[in-house]
Amino acid sequence: MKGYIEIDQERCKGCSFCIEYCPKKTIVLTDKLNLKGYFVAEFRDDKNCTGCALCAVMCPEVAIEVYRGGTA
Amino acid sequence: MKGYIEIDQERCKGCSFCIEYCPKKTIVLTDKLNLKGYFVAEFRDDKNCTGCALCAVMCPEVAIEVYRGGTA
Amino acid sequence: MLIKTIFSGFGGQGVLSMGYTLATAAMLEGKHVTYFPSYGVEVRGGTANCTVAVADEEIASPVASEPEFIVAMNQPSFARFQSILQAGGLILVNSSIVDISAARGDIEIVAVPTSELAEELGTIKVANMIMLGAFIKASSIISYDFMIKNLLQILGEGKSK
Amino acid sequence: MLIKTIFSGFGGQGVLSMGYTLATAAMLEGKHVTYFPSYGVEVRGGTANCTVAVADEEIASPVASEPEFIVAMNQPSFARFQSILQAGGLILVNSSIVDISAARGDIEIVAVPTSELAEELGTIKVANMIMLGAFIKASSIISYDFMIKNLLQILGEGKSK
Amino acid sequence: MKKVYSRPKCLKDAHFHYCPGCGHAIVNRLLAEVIDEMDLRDTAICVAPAGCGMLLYNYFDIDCLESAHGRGAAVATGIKRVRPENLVLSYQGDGDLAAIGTAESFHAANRGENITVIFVNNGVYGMTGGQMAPTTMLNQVTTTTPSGRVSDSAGHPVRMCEVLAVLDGTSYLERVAVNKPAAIMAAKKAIAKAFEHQLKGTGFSMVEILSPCPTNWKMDALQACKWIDEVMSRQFPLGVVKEVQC
Amino acid sequence: MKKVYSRPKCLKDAHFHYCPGCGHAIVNRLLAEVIDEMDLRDTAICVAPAGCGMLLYNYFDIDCLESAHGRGAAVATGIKRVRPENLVLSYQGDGDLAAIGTAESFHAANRGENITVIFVNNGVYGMTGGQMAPTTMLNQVTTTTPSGRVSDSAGHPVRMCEVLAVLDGTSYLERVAVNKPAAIMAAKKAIAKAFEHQLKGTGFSMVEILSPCPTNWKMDALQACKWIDEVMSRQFPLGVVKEVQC
Amino acid sequence: MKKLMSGNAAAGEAAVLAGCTCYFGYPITPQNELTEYMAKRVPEAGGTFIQSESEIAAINMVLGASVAGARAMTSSSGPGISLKQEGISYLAADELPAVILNMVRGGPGMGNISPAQSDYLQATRGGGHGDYRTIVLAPSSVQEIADMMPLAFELAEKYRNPVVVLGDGMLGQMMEPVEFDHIKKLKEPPKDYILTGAKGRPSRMVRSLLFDVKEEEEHNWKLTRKFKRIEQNEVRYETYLLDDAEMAVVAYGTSARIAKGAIIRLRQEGLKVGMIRPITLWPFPARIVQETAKTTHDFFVFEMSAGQLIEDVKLALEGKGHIHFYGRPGGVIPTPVELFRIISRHYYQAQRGKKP
Amino acid sequence: MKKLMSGNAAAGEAAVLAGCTCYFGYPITPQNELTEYMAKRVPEAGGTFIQSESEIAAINMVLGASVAGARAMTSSSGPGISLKQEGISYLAADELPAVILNMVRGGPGMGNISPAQSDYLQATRGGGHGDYRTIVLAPSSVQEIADMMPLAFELAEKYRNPVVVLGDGMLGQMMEPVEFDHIKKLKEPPKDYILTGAKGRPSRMVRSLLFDVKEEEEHNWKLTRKFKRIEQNEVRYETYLLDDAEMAVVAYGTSARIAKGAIIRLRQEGLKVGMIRPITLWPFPARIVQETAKTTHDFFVFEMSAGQLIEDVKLALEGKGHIHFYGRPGGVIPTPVELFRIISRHYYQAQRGKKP
Ligand SMILES: Cc1ncc(C[n+]2csc(CCOP(=O)(O)OP(=O)(O)O)c2C)c(N)n1
Ligand SMILES: Cc1ncc(C[n+]2csc(CCOP(=O)(O)OP(=O)(O)O)c2C)c(N)n1
Ligand code: SF4
Ligand code: SF4
Ligand code: SF4
Ligand code: SF4
Ligand code: SF4
Ligand code: SF4
Ligand SMILES: [Mg+2]
Ligand SMILES: [Mg+2]
Repeated sequence: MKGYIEIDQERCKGCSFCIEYCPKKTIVLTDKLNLKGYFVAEFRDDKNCTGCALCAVMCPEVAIEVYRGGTA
Repeated sequence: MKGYIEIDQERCKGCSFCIEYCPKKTIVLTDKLNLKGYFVAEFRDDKNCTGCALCAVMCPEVAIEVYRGGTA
Repeated sequence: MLIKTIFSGFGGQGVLSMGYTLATAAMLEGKHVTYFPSYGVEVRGGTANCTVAVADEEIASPVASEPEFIVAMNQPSFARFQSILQAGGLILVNSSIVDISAARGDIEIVAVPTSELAEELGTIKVANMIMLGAFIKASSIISYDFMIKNLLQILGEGKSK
Repeated sequence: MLIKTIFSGFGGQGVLSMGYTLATAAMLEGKHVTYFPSYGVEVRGGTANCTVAVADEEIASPVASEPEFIVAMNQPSFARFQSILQAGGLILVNSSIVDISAARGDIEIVAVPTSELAEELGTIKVANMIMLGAFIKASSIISYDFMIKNLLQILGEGKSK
Repeated sequence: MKKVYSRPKCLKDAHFHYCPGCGHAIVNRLLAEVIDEMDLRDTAICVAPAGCGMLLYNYFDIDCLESAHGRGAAVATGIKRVRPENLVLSYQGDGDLAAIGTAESFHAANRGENITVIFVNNGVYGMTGGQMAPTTMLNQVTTTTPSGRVSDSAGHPVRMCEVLAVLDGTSYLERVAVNKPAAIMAAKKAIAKAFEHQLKGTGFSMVEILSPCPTNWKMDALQACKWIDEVMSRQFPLGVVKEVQC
Repeated sequence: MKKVYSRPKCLKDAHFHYCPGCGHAIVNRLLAEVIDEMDLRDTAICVAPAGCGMLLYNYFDIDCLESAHGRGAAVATGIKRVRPENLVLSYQGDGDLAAIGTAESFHAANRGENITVIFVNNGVYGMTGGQMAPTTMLNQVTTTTPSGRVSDSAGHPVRMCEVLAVLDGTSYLERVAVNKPAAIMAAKKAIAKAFEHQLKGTGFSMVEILSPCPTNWKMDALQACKWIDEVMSRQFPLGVVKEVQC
Repeated sequence: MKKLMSGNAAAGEAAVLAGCTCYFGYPITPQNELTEYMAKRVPEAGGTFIQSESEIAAINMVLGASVAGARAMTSSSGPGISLKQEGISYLAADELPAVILNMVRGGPGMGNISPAQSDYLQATRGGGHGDYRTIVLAPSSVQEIADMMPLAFELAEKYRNPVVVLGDGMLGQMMEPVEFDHIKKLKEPPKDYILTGAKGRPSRMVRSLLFDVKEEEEHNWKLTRKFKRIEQNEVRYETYLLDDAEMAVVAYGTSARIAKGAIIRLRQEGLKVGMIRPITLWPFPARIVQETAKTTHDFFVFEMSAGQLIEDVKLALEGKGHIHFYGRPGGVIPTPVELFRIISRHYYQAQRGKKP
Repeated sequence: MKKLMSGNAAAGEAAVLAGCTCYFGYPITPQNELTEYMAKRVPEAGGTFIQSESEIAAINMVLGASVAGARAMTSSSGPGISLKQEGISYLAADELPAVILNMVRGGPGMGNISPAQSDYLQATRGGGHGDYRTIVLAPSSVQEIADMMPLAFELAEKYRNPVVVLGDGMLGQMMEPVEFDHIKKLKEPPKDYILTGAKGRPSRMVRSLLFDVKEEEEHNWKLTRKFKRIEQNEVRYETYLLDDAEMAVVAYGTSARIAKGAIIRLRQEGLKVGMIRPITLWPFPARIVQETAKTTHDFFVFEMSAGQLIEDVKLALEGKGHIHFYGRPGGVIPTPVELFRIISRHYYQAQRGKKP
């Protein structure tokens, strides 16, 4: 596993930018509503995440933190 | 005599545009003050005026009338 | 008679058209009525609400400080508005997503699983109308039959908004 | 003592600096003084005027409805201002270009051939200062000697305007 | 002999209030001549600015409105939208059009309003006594640039024709001058051309006119005319800046 | 593993109020990142507009002032002249900068004020509910162009970079977008570049940012991003419009 | 037949029905729905709609349209209305009819978008530079907004003066059933001052520049005489349960309607409270206030501001009676119940005050 | 040593001496000489001068300079001041100090460039949208203009509020001997609200947007409390021969100085006439008017407008005494002699009125 991300689901507004632009398609939109009333995105850790941070670059809400490198 | 002009001396403000641009130099600035307090221009009919109307074209005060053609 | 109801929920849940539809129906029934939406950037946040007042005489204020009824389509709305409901007032909640465990003791609560019901009807879009129907039955602010009889005209009016 | 003088003429005749110079001199003599020029587009027309008030006490208004003195450097000014001169008032006219035949009977007139005098001095530019000198002598609003003694300072002040 | 030049019909008898050698006076006359020659006296409505040109309603025998300073293009828009069949012109100075009126001029042009703006660029605020205008030349001394206009603090002379040319709504933009006979003839043609564009309804037309202000340039009238050739027209090149086919 | 991406230091903890997929949010983050990376938090002063971006002072941990609608460039001018050593930026929307603020933007640019304008072009008045902006596309439906923008009555979409490029006071003008990762990287570079110009004192710098407004475009967030590529950037070509050497 | 409509939309519909053919405006909350309504409705009716580049452009477009003979209006809120003050002063000086709607919001500065009544002094004192006034109409319901638009244009044209309709965010946003059937196109009064092109007549000029101070002064007195006429003829107000009132509430617009709700409650408890509701804020209904002062000692001024209407009540009372004040600025909408409590407290204090 | 200077130039010189480092303005007669003076003087003193593209830009540059901590001012006349109203409202809402000079000219609309006092209500009622006031100072001589500029900045900074200096074309254009030796640079009060970059401290925000109506209301009351403080502490006025006066003239600025000339003549004829000259128009010196009303029945309001100051006199008198009025709008400068005649006529009528 090269990388992983953490999504702050209370910040997430379900715009699905991260989902669209994740080259590894490791993020999905859930049917979970957060307190703001948005269906939130969730990281599905399928070991493919490269930590490229494209999701974070796209995320309007600064809801994503990205980790990369040697085994955690 | 091909032409002549009439200058309304109460309109004239002595800018001397007509004097400068008359090709025949038939206009002069006098030391006559009009009621507005300007030294006024005067037509010196030396038979050279061609009625070309350049003076009128230049005159800001629309003070000049131009006549041309057959003997008056 | 003067009855004020607050419809509240997320932006997408159609709470404004719930209120607008009730107001239209009440108008057609010949009642005095006011409809006052939350407006401007408030809405941007994602929550929306509107207040509908229905009465037999002139309505002084379209604002409800102590409403008789509340419709809460989501958790934040339930939290925010149940507190101002009159003692003995009635609150309808969208029980599909609202946890009512923290409810006040002195109010009446009707739980409507709008999502489930809507899915039965095949589309989540009508969840708000299902809630509205439930609300009118429970509140009888206007006659349910009149509502049904004039549904087309009412919704028609709705569009011409 | 409160004495008001109007200096008037064509734009080019330096009437404003006449008034300004008098006002400066009066100030240096320790008098109360106001100077009020015609301003804005009025000036565009080609005529200019200013009012100088000199007094021993506070001056209520810098405007002169019935001035004690008038200096008229051209015909229009003579026509316009002689009419508001106080009965018995004094008017100095630039006789080089002003025809005074139409003058009021109840006022005193001093004719000053400024152009001629100026030419004697070799430059028309000083015509206004010649007139001012004549005016101060005739009016003795301020002491002529003081004026001469402090001429440099006065004109210096003038520049720093 | 017959009279070959006399006062235009649609000029009233009043004497101009302009200073000796003022370009406004020439522009006023040219407008009157074109209106006479194109027979537009009956339909023309002219918006006067705040500026030395503002008293034009004392001279023109056509319907005139005085606008607030800089708002000529907006006022003209209101008039033209109500009376598309009328010829609507807005007469404005450079302070009026390019400083306080920037937004109104800009957006009337961008909307392609069918109006004609007569833009008298004399590089100063004439009426208020010769302060800097947006069009004042660098290093030019004015009452508010006592040691000459410095671009760092006071900016650069603005070329309005070139700016408005970027906007899709503009139909005809030409810069002319009124400092000598040939230029004056050209200026007159430009005004006529602009009117034609308006009559054809092709959009916003403007004639920018470099115009002497001897009083505030502190020059005699003839020097002022030369200064336009030697200095001003370097920064403001004469000619058609934009013309769409009509 | 180590954290390779986290929240910029000069963003407060507050949640954004923007709608899902709003470009303002991305622009806010980019500004914060650049300010962090160039270490400008201590000297930056940001002028907020009237518009959806106005609450940025709730998010930025830098000194902020809220300007009246459209006056950002004038306010920033006042600040920068008093504090030339500070980094002064004016954050403005398209209605704010190109409609009501036209004159202030235009003349601050012409004076070459050493300020940086962050110009968020989303083609509508977002905050007030999606009315037409000067930058609205032809035929685009908004609440004030119910059957699409028609140029005759409502004018043409205005290219502000191209307009301001005509003015001598402008130093750096670039148009970018925030609708996909590559574009966002480029946008960030442009902002940094603009700041460098200001720090070098070369004059007026502006970054125009094509920014999705899903709410008022009545699209979902992803459609909005595509629309910028397919439609908006045709009218508003991306890239450096003007750069003077510094 | 009645329609459920917001005050913003109703204002637009009524204006168009009354013959308004030109709308020029710039978006600002809480009046956007009016601009948006006109964007659709005015062109349908064959008129001109322009979303102007600014409020200043809008008011000057209105001036242009008005001088060209059209029935023209604009609308805005607080900040935008401040920007229009120069233009309004020009309209008054040129004696041109125009209607300006102000859906007031909390201020000063950016303030907020909630209902307020804090632009009262600006609206009733002319607002811009120079000696002039604008007629100011204050509706208190959506129906009254609709009814007032034709009146606004009628007065504007009758007196050739700008007319301000002063609402607020609540009146603009709130929906109520509205009736339009009675609203008919106003007839065109003869307009011998408008600019149409000088065909077949001497040319005209419309201007407010009068260098000659005597001319300008005469123009000022002419306007002043007109304003006196308006003060004599156009005062409008409503009274409510005033006859036996021991306390008279003075309130307008939204606060008047809230006050009415409070007064109903007060009456139920036997408190003799009535109300004067100014409908024209300028000219202010001073006489009825003075009349009332003969029988009523206590006046209760209630407004959604820190105290502006109170100035006109003081001017009217000239020291007579006692003025109580309750203001809620900043966008707060007080409730009838709240006001009921406040008024009754003041009422009992006043009672005690009387019997020693 | 005294210099002969125009009011416009004196205002500029005094402002610079008091430490004004930023001037932003746009030309308009009759205040051009001030803009022109500052164009030369401010840069000499190391400050910032900008001839802005408009009055609106100017007032917003002032706001920017003020929030950056500088002592900033602007000036204009009637039409330009109307355009600044939005900006002034923002300054008041943001609680930022600033000085705005208005050399009033004839209005409304374009009007003319002659001296007038017809912007009184605009200046004293805030002018822009929302609940706020500006301190208004009214000089009556060139020396007083010079003396007032430091005061204006001092009050603006003390209360963090815009201050308006209300002159007119005569005061701006007229030259009188002026003394500057006593004018010193004001010390810098601590300014903990200004924006300097957040180095070594938490970041600051200056804004007037308060969506939460409770916050906005509290802000309104906070401002209102400040205005009450100003009303208590900053009232300024001059009285002249008031002790035995049977008629009290109320006049400010130019008309006050003309009135003084008239009163001297009236006294010579034995008419007991005195004067109250408000120096602060807001806060208005109501108390001295009330005090005077205890001994004097007749008040003679004299202003160069169609009647604006009279409103504050009425508010102060609350029905006591009798108000006579003489107004000359439109740029007319009445003469002391003229006023002498008018006042004496009213005086004798009043006398007759008394003894039946
Ligand atoms: C709102 C407003 N601001 C300022 C003025 C004063 N003013 C009148 S004309 C003018 C500028 C004139 O310059 P320009 O437009 O270049 O015309 P010019 O006189 O040079 O032909 C100014 C500043 C005004 N009348 N109104
Ligand atoms: C003088 C004034 N007029 C109008 C408004 C209302 N208003 C606030 S933001 C805005 C426009 C917002 O559009 P834009 O500048 O494009 O910013 P966006 O919200 O799209 O980012 C308007 C009209 C105001 N606050 N002040
Ligand atoms: S870091 Fe890259 S790979 Fe991992 S989730 Fe984000 S976009 Fe996908
Ligand atoms: S980009 Fe951010 S806000 Fe959008 S869905 Fe992903 S995590 Fe949520
Ligand atoms: S018509 Fe021609 S020749 Fe005759 S005076 Fe005029 S310019 Fe000279
Ligand atoms: S051009 Fe006209 S105004 Fe000038 S000198 Fe000749 S006649 Fe006189
Ligand atoms: S000041 Fe200049 S522009 Fe104005 S009239 Fe005189 S010459 Fe013409
Ligand atoms: S309305 Fe548009 S611009 Fe405003 S926050 Fe929502 S998406 Fe962003
Ligand atoms: Mg000019
Ligand atoms: Mg936008």
